[in-house]
Amino acid sequence: MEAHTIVLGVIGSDCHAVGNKILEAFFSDRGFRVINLGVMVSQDEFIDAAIETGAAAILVSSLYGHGEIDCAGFRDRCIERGVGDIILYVGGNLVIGKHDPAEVETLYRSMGYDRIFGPDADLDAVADLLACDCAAKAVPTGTSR
Amino acid sequence: MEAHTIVLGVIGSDCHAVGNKILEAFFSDRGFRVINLGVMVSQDEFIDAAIETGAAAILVSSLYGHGEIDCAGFRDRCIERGVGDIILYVGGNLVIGKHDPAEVETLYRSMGYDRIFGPDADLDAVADLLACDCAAKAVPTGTSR
Amino acid sequence: MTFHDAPLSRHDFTAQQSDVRASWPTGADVDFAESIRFHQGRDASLNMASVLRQADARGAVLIQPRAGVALLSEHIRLLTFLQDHCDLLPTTIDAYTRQNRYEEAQKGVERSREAGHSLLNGFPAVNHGVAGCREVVESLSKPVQVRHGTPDARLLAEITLAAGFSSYEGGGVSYNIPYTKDVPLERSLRNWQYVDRLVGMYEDEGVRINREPFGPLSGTLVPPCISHTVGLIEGLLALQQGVRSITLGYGQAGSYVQDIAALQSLRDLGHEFFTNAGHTDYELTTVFHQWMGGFPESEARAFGVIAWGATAAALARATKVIVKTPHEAMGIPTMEANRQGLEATRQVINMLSDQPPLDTPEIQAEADRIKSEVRAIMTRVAELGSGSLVDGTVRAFEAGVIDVPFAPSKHNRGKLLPVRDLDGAVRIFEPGNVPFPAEVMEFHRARVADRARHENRPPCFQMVIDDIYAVSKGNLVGRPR
Amino acid sequence: MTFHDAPLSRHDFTAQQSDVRASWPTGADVDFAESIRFHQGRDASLNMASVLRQADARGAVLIQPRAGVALLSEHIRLLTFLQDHCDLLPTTIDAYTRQNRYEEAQKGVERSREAGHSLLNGFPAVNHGVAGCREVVESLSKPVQVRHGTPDARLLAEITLAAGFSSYEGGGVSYNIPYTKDVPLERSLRNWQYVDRLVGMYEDEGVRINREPFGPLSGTLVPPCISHTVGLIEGLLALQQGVRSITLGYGQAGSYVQDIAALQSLRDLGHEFFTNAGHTDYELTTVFHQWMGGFPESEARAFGVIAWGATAAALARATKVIVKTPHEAMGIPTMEANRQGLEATRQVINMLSDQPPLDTPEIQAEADRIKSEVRAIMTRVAELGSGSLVDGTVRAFEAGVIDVPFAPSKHNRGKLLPVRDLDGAVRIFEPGNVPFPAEVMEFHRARVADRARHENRPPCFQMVIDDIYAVSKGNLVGRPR
Ligand code: B12
Ligand code: B12
Repeated sequence: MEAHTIVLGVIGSDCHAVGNKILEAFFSDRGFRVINLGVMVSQDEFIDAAIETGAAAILVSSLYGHGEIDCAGFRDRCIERGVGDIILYVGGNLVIGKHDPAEVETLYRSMGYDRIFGPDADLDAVADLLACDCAAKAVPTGTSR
Repeated sequence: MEAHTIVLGVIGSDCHAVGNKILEAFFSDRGFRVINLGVMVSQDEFIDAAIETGAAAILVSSLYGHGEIDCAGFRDRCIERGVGDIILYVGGNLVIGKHDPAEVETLYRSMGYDRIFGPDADLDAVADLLACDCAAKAVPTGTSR
Repeated sequence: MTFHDAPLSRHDFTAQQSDVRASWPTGADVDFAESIRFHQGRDASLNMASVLRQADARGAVLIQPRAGVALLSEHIRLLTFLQDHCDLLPTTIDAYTRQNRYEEAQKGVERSREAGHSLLNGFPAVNHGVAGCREVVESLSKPVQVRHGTPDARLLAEITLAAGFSSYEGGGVSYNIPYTKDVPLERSLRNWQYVDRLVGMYEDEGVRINREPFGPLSGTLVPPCISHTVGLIEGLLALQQGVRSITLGYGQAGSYVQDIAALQSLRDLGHEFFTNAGHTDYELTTVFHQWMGGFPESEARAFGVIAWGATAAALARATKVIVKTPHEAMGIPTMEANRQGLEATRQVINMLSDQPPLDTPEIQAEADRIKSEVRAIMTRVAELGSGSLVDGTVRAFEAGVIDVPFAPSKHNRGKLLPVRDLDGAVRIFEPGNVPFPAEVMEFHRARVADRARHENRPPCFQMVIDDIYAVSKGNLVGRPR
Repeated sequence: MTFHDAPLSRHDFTAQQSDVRASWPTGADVDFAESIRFHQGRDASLNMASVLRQADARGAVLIQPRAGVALLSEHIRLLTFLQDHCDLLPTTIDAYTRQNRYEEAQKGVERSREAGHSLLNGFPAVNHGVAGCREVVESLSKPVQVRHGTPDARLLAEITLAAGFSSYEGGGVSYNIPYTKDVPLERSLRNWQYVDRLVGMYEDEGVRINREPFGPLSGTLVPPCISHTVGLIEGLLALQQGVRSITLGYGQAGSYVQDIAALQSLRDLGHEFFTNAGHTDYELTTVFHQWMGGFPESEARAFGVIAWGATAAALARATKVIVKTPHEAMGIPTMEANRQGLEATRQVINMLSDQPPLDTPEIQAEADRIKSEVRAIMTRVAELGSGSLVDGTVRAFEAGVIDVPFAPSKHNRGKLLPVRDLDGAVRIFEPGNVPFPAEVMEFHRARVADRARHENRPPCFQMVIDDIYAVSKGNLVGRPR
């Protein structure tokens, strides 16, 4: 089976690099083809890379608290750019302050993210989900997500 | 002015001696005549001592959590024994667990204690109150408390 | 220095036993033979002595909470919750049971049932009887210890050990002097000989029950030499009755030099006195109690005190730590507060247990001083007892040779006064009749004088009071305002 | 080793200044003469340099939180609340301002106003301008510092110092390499020369502004020699521009031997390099950052980490400690969580500050090792710079002679790999091009090999990853599962 391509990066003005380096190592190890854009990545840079590499998914990180601002409108932008059905994951410390994860999930789901993870995400479980989601996407169906 | 006599002790099966020793030293220093019964004092022992010494007030300590059981009915017993109008103070860790001080106050007020103090009682303030209460009691009035 | 107190004879023991078991209805249910079978059928991981021995060999520092509530089902729920966060489990006994006031304990159980929450400050094990206690033990997957404060703990021991508890805290001094007002020392010592002999009988049947003298005593500025002496006496008395697993305890003073020295010297002295008394076949471990004096009310500050206790315990490699909670100043902790104390402690101990234990020349000097103090006191105890440790101990307390600060008991002289020095170590301000070696007393005096000079006041009782309040007010040394 | 980088000339400075002040409308409000008068009119207790100097003389350990929110009134409320619980105040700047993205910061302010709570991760000081910042400073009764992470911090400095802040964190390396992706090092170094010169101009007028290089860098397994080297470089660059009060920083590694050694050696090296470079008239203090890596999510465990940081800081007598909070793993702390971190820290520091600072032969050996590493790296920096510290630093990063682990910047080699040893100290697994002295590198290798043997796996990247997660998972060393 061919490896699924995923684009990885930390959005906005966010400099938190450690988790990003670990995610790169981890997903590569789990058999994904990882395009890592590092820190301080804009929405368009993510989308450019996804288009260029035919990626199945974009994994957005936001740690520093401005996620609510930086991540808004990402799905709409994907649609505008013609990759509206790309898989969008987001994870990290997604809002300012300590909040109920369920609230955070609702907020980001309303922005169009498919799956939302806190800083305690179990990466093995994430990789399993991602593999399934990518596989499902690879099977052409009549209905869109 | 003559020194007010007060009876001091730790009620029930309670062995906490440190606060009691400090209270003895403190109230003596503040000019009270202190009859200290130490730890593990029963209601009747308190009352016996108060009657014997003509004390104006009984200061009950309870630290170990059984206060709710040990302290109940003290005012009634004072009435039975003919010293119903003695000043009754109680202080310490008066219930099991960490509770709202206001609740504890209500509980002990309903048992007939005049003033109720937590473990953080400001002793200087207590001594001032006690002096006032004793003085007020010394002045015979028509109404009982 | 040898002591010849004999093990309780089978005859004496049996004579007492029937009275003891008859002193409350649940005593009738004790079945020694059945309980030996029960203990023998249990996994070694459920036996306190075994778990401590292994931890000691690995250099691990185990953690244990305090916990006990009135009702059986609640108590089981509490311990089941806590066992995921600790290594060793307690069952803390309520204060009526500690005074053998089982009727009042019963009333407490009933009122707690009505109130829907515990009105007792511990678990009334005697009232719940062997079957109830057995249910506790069988619900849990860690060793369980009885923690109390009972001068006459014979019935409690009969019932809880029969139920399957594998460790029993206390001793004839440490569960009398700080816990009672007027129980003669000789009586509590004799009653604890019974308990130790009972443990020895389990030992005779191949079941090892751990015994732990209560180290902190009054929890308030206790000089290490005092609590060490008491621990050694209770350890020796236990060994005399056939106990084989002993955990010597110490309550944190707050000075890291003193605390680490105290734990080191406690272990050294234990081996010294036990082997000198001819014992070879015993297991010695140590327990460090996080700060036993008044706590700050602020939970955040309490966490600071808890973590500092965990630090000292880890740097000294105590075998286990008894853990406080952020509710300490206020009342019996909720389950959740108890868990928090354990988690904070665990985090510190984990981070420290890979690191080297701490030792410095200052710590060695302090340990040497503690040892010379303890040897001096024990020598007097031996002289006073002329061969009997029980007699020696009773006379030592009468004479004030052993003197526990701030203890409520009439049988304690209460003339010794401790105070902190400039570095925060607990020193002797007024020695009373405790036979400190002259040069050591010189040292204490000089240290206290240093502090007095620094604070511009004579050494005085107010200084001691300030020290008593200091930790709860956010410091270690009680400086004048 | 001498460096001849010149102070920015008045001409160069002024030329930049007009552009800087014009880069956002609020820049126009800076009035240097007025601000000098303002600073001069203030009590010494409000000046960071003065308060640090006095603490250092007394051997006191001060505490400081991090805190900043989007809206002015909220920010003042926050700091007014915190000042009762700490000694020194911060104003943490939001991440848009750090990147000079003032439009986005403005949007953040507006959206925060609408939302009724802060959507920014700090206080956008440039947007609030001199008057807003002045209001902050005047509302408070403790010295206030600007804490940020800004490679081009010229306008922020102009505005905040004019407003009355008396301390400014950062430097051309420490606020570039860990905080950016692609800002050339030479550019940030030049921009920070401007900031330092500005501080020098305050100094020329008799107003002392404290400067603090950011010690922790990426906060993740940074070997002390790396962060010390960066601190010394930024200290020297600041002194060259006329700064006189310097606080060198260090982020806790977690090993007490290493942390105490690091703080000792940092102070010693500061004096060594500063006086060797001909500076005499300066004040040097130190700051210890509580654990800067990933925190445990459990608040109780976080308290454990916080208290352990406080312990190391107190035992090493850092001049100040930057305090974390029990919310660290989750998000910007509430006011209340911030207070809790401060209280726990204060309790530990108070209890420890009467006690002797810790020193052992192991600590001395570790400190000597750190010193020899730093001297080796600095010697290469000097060679590469042939007289210019700016050039030397730029070339050292190009060559990987200085290499910050886990930094996001392209201008950092990222070849050095750290890993913990068996005792928990951070060691060098892969040195990259950092010129470690041969015998020191031998030591690191041996220590890492020891651990690998002990864990039955080769030294590998997974070991490093395990170490990164370790503290957040409740340990120090990342053992294989
Ligand atoms: C030291 C201590 C002990 C020592 C006591 C030694 C001794 N003989 O004195 C030892 C270790 C023996 C001990 C035993 C027990 N303790 Co205890 N102990 C403490 C501790 C840590 C400090 C008490 C102390 O000395 N404080 C210093 C003095 C100066 O303060 P104080 O006692 O509070 O007294 C002051 C005030 O309360 C006030 N005050 C007191 N009385 C009065 C009266 C009046 C009228 C006024 C105005 C003021 C006033 O003024 C005093 C002077 O400032 C407290 C917790 C804490 N405070 O941090 C727990 C605590 C009191 N103990 C507690 C318990 C439960 C016990 C035990 C039952 C064991 C157990 N289950 O954990 C046994 C008691 C057995 C018995 N029969 O009583 C609980 C009580 C729980 C509750 N109320 O919900 C506490 C609160 C700990 C806890 N959070 O669980 N304890
Ligand atoms: C180290 C650190 C720093 C270092 C970063 C160095 C570097 N360049 O990497 C420094 C000191 C420079 C720093 C700076 C700042 N930081 Co910072 N930092 C941390 C800290 C302590 C650890 C981060 C870390 O490395 N963790 C270890 C890695 C392995 O975990 P991780 O980053 O969480 O990543 C994992 C998960 O989140 C998850 N994940 C992440 N993304 C994704 C995406 C997907 C799809 C999935 C499935 C999973 C996933 O998997 C990753 C791997 O396990 C955290 C708090 C914490 N976690 O304890 C704060 C924290 C992230 N920082 C914070 C802030 C605010 C800042 C600053 C703005 C300063 C400030 N105001 O305090 C600046 C940021 C400036 C900027 N431009 O970005 C806040 C964010 C607040 C919020 N969201 O409410 C935090 C939470 C601290 C706090 N409680 O205030 N920081």
